[in-house]
Amino acid sequence: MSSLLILFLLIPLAGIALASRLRRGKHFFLLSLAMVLLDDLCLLVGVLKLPTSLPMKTADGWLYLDALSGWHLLVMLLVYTAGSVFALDYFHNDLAGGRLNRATARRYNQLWLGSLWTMTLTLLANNIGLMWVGMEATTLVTAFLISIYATPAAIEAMWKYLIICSVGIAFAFIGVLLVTASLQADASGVHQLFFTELIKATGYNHMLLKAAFLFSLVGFGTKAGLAPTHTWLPDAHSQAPGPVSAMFSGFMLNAALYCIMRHAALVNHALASDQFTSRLFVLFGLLSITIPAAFILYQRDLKRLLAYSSIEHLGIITLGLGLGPAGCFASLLHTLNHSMAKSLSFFAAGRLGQIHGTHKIQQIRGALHSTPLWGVALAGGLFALIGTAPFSIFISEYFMVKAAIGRGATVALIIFLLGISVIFVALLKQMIPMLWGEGNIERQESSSWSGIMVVVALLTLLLFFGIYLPLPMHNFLNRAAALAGGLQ
Amino acid sequence: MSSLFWLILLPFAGGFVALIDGRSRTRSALWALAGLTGALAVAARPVFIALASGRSSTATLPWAIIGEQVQLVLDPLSAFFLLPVVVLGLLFALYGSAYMRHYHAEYLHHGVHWFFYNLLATGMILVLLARNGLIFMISWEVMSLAPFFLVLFHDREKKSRHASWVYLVAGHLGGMVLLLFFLLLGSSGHGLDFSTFQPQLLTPGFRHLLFGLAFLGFGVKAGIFPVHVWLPEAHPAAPSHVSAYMSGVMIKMGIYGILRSIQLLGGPVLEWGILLVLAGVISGILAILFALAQHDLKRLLAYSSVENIGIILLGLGVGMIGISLQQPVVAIFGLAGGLLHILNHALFKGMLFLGAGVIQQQCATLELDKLGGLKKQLPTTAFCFLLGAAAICGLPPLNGFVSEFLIYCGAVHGQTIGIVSAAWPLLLSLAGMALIGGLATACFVKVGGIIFLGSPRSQHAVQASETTPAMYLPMLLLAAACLGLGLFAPFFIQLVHYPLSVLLPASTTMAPLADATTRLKDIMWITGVMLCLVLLLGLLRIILLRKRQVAIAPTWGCGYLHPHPRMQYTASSFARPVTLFFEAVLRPRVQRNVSEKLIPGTISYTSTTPDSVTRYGYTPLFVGVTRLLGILRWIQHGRVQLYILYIITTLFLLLMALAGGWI
Amino acid sequence: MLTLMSLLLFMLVLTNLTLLGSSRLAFCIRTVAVQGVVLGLVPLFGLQPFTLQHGLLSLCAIILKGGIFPWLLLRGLRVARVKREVEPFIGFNVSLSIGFFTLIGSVIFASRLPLTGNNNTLIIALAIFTMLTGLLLLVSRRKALSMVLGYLVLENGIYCLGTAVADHIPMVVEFGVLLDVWVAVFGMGIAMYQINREFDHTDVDRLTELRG
Amino acid sequence: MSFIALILSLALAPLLLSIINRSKAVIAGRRGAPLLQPYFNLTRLLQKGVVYSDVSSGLVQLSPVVNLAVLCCCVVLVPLGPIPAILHFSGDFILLAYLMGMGRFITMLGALDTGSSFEGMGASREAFFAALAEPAFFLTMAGLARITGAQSLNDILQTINSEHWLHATPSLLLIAVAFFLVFLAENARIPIDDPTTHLELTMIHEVMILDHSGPDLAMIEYGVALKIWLLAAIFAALFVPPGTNVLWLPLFLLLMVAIGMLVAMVESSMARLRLIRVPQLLISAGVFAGLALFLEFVQ
Repeated sequence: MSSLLILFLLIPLAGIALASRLRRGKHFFLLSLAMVLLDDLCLLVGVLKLPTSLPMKTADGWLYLDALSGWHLLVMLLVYTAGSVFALDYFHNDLAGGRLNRATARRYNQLWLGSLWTMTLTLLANNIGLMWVGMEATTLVTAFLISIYATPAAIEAMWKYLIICSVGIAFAFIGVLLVTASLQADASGVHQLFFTELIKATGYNHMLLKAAFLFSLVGFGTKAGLAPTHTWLPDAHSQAPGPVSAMFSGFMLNAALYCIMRHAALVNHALASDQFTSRLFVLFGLLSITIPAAFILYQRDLKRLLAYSSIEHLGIITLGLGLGPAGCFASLLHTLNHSMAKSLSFFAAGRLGQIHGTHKIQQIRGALHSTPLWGVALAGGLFALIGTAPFSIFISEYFMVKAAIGRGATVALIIFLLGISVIFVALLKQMIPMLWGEGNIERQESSSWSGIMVVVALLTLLLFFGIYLPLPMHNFLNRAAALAGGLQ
Repeated sequence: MSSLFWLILLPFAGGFVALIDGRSRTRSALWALAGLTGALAVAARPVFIALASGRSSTATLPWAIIGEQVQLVLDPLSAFFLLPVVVLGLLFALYGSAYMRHYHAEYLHHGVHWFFYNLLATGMILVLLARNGLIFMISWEVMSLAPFFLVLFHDREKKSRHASWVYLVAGHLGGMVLLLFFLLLGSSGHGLDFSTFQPQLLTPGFRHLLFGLAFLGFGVKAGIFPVHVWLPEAHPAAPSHVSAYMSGVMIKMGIYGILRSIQLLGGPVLEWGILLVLAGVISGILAILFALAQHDLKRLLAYSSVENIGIILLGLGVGMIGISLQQPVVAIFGLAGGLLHILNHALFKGMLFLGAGVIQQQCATLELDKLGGLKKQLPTTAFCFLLGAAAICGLPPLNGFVSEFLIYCGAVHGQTIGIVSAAWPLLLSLAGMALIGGLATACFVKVGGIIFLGSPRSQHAVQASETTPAMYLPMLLLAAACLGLGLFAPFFIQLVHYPLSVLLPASTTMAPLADATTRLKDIMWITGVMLCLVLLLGLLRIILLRKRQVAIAPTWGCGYLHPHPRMQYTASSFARPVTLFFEAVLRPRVQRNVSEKLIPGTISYTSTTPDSVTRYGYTPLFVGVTRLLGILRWIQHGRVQLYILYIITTLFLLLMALAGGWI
Repeated sequence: MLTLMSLLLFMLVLTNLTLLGSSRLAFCIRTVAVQGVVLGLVPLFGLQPFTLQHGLLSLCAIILKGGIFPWLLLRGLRVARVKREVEPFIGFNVSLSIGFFTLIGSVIFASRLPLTGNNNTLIIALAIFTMLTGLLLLVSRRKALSMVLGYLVLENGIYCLGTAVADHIPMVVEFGVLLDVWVAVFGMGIAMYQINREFDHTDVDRLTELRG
Repeated sequence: MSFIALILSLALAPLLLSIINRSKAVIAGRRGAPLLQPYFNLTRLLQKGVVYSDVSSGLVQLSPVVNLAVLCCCVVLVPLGPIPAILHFSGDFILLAYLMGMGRFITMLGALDTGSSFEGMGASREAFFAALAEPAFFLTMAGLARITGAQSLNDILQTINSEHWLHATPSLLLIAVAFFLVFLAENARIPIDDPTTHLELTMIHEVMILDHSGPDLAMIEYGVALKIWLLAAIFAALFVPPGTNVLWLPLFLLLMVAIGMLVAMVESSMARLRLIRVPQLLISAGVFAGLALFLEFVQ
């Protein structure tokens, strides 16, 4: 069964290889969709067995899947599936209009599958260094997804993304080095720097381990878009094509955060207390919740608006990691909810951008009248993002508050509530004129099946998890949360 | 499956089908109506049982939502609040089905409207049935979200877009406070089930804090001064039946919440009662003053809703004081008055809003000074509206008087008992209600007189004409209800018997309720006599005037020969003495244009009175926060080198902190 | 052997200071190449007993950093036809003096580090110094190219640190790292090329369209 | 017994009015109209026809009827000195106040019905001053309830006795003053309003009924008389000894006459206040009553 993990890595590669064989533009997209669906299939086969068969190891321990990475794998495949389906709708016109020629289409899909591959590697890597390699690789692959349409702005965004994230990730590597360095000479049982070994190992040099965590926190944090190292994020998100931006905030950020979780678990276990990491998580979480508020208030570009809201939500997730097991539970749930809501919003933003020819909030008016489907999608996504019930984000935020109260983190709770309140007010103010009022373009009735399917599916999921949390999922999340906490 | 589930399911289903079938104006409305009718049919029995025998019906969802067991309970208190939700919900929807034909159908437009209308009903029902903090909060949020879309029905007008924003911001922030309240309360016991809360474990200070949170959170929904600001925005923007539903029924959910939270916190404390009284007096007086100063009918009605919430709070406050001092008479009279006023306000305020809707459609405006003389064109509406006006001023023999009378009695009784600590708030409520009543009379004489009496001030007002039965039938029914509740109060007061017993400590005697009944009987006689006298004198008058000349002449204008409708007393001039006297609070914006020339040209004087709280409270606050956060924006200046510097600095600082042993 | 080692380290310092001080891009590229070679050699004459894998790794490193990167970058320089000047925000003398002080600082810092089990604090000191130099280049230079160089120097520093502190890093990871660095530089090269095409300049600090 | 009192009130009400006018005339050094003048006026008015304004829509006819009916009901609630009221229950003075409120409400609507700005103006002022008078009235009543411990108008007025006057002299005095002010305001007497002139733009009550005529006017005038009689009866009852001994009745009636003279004296000794000052008067009435209650609490 655990050979399945290798499949996860093989399928995208196969896709990349196949892509060079195809001829027609649309086929590339169908191909990557097929590959992602295959992945889903593997996951489902795994999922059916998940509770029993996890954790599973393979390739003499190099690949490893436990509840935590399994959960992230689930989220990732959800985002990629949605993204691949939506891509059919999004690029349809560009393919027809010739704005997207065959070579570019091929490149796009190869990169898309490539990014899938690198992220899968990050999630499955049991080796602390290999995980880093995977993470760095995501940067390099996705960078070219941003500039698939080589507009000046896109290139600028890509350049900044590339430089900032590379530097950040480089710091993360110092973190990796310091972890190994912090192992005393007598550290037994560590041969290959596997997490499974490191977590068991004893006799760390605590000072160095803490330093290591600081490096990986800042390093991966840069990639995860934690303030104040989030600076690349709005640029990249606003310039990338719709599906890509969705994938960026839908999962890539979470992947980076996942790496931090792993390190944190290590540190917590070694220090036998989560106090050290909790403080840092709360600090960065609150920073990332408050700083975007300013930008959302003044934002003039829809996709940048969404990007800042991603920073905010990553902040919420980080905050949760600092609030003990209950908090970790809330964070992981929030990861899923945010990924769904944000993908939906970015899809809508992408299409609305195409239809209106701009992402300027000023020039998108009355979307619900002019483009009902995408208007509804944007409305649903944004209402979910600002945390109104019965959308699922309300639930995860509820768990967050509960965790904060349980932990007695009053100050953090107050700042958190103030932050999300400001963002609620600002975002609502921004969205109302975009969705309601007189539409500024003539009405567009036609919308493709893929578009409708994605919107309906995501909205349904958001509402479903808003009022119902299946018990198996609940237990699974609890296991994952325990792993993220690192203290058994 | 228990009837309570159907009670939730049917209205929602109706709305959902309406949404799907939303292209047709008629069918979508019918679906919604069907759903609500179903709800009414299902609700009838349990509600009757709860109110007549005090037995509460229960239902438990077989599966757990988000780890919380879903238990639905319809106890007398919930039943009492459920009554208007289902009955008036249906009536207003009936009115709405006719009202909405006015607007051409867009893509699913009407379907969306009816979907959210029914969703609002469903949300309120769930709020009343929920017995678990989380479930309560979810349904509360749903209930707050639905009207947002209803207010946006005229979304092409900037006004309603702004209104909806204000509304949802208020609603959501309030909801956040409530979430905090429930979770803090839950942290005392284990779990969020109402049954598992353990208020007795809390320190008094913490209980005060919790009640403060609840009062704030629910107060926003109820529209208590100074967190009332969403009402005067949202009510004018929404379609009339929605305004009626919101102002008549939805804001009462805030009151329900306050009552429920007091119950959850283990009974009231004297301070809470005093707080309620103070809030009531302030809301009542200030709101009615602002109402007097308004020129837009629906905006005025919105303020008057705030005023009535104030009266309700007064009643409940008096009751709470009574409970906390073991004064059953004060307690029962106060609470009974408060609860009855909830019902009464739902009736007459609903009717007034429906009337406003008719006027809006017939005259295409709600500017008081553009209306006038409508009594001739809209006899039915005029009758209902004036009746409602009398009722809302609490004048006998109408229902408004009954509830206010009970509250007065409670307060007066409080004067005769020796306890000083209770006496002064009760005295305050006494004087406050008197002043509120007087000002309300002034306000609604102004409204009724300017709109329906005199001669028309605009062309539209001349051409107005009565509309379809579907629109005035609900109004007539409500009018009948107002009169009936007023005349036969001794019987209707039994409605509050069991709801009271939910709120009162178990040991309390219900004797005072019987006392109240006897008093109301006496009142019934007198009002009966009064009606007979009216008939007799009317008859006498007719007899006297038989075969005498009855001349019709122009109104005597002090010798001025060419009177003109524009010369009539306007709404603003009617309210002038009051607004002048309370200028310090109202701060009206005045544009006057008086030419000092020998032969004066056109002279104009207009005054508008925007909400002082918004003007001097919230707007500056929001602007301030925005400015403050604006400073942060320099972070994102676009220079990549500095971005990298951020990373380095962050890391450096953290390492320093580590070296310094701070983390 | 140690003498040779110290020679290498001396060259490392020298290259860093040169980078801080020199104004010609092409020259900087070559200097970085030299640095790459030097760092490639360090492990061989350094700490661990010589194994085939280490040899292979160093070989790759040397080829990559000493051969391919300079070639790529010089080509980029030619294609882009950018002005051959570095155009720093911070003047050369200042950068040099900063570099000097960082050197001292890092030596002191390294001597304080609680690194147990290995006695090569000097290498660590120089590793830190190299990293700091790289960062200094990153934040203080205008041209896209010089930022790439800064990134490379940073990587070199980290590589050096790795050789010094981490003795259990598996080969696979080492190669993975090298691969990543390679792809990164390659990507940056392409990015530079595109920037040059779209903006007809490679002044990074003039890329401020996206803000707020 | 009580029914006799009812008849008595209904019959004698206009007389009090004429006593006031007569004594005013005497003070002014005129002979004044005969005491039965109001009855003559009423009968004459009842025999006349009516004139309506062409804009009026029926309320102008309705309002006098309702107003009179309401005031007649009030008579039922008020004891005539020693003779108890026909119907009394705890808190009946609330009903009294609100019945009067009803009368006022309908009168104001009737005034607005003619569409004349004079009536409108009168209504607006009436509304405002009434709103300020209400709290004063309720505070006085609460004060009396506090002092006597009774809660119905009848009990209050019949229990109040020399003990109370001895123990709570200051507060009772304050209450009496406050009530007298309310009395003046409610009946539209100087210094709040001037019942004698019609055409001044400064009128309140009189200007509201400009367009009424014939039987309507008769009902209104009679209503005015009833109102003044009722409030005077309440005021007088503060000073008569307690109990239901009918022998006190003459004394009580004398007291009524005295009150009428008092009003006359006030009216001829001072001029109407400027409208701006009226609210101050009413508020001070409320303050007096509040002060009285405060005194009661501190004891």
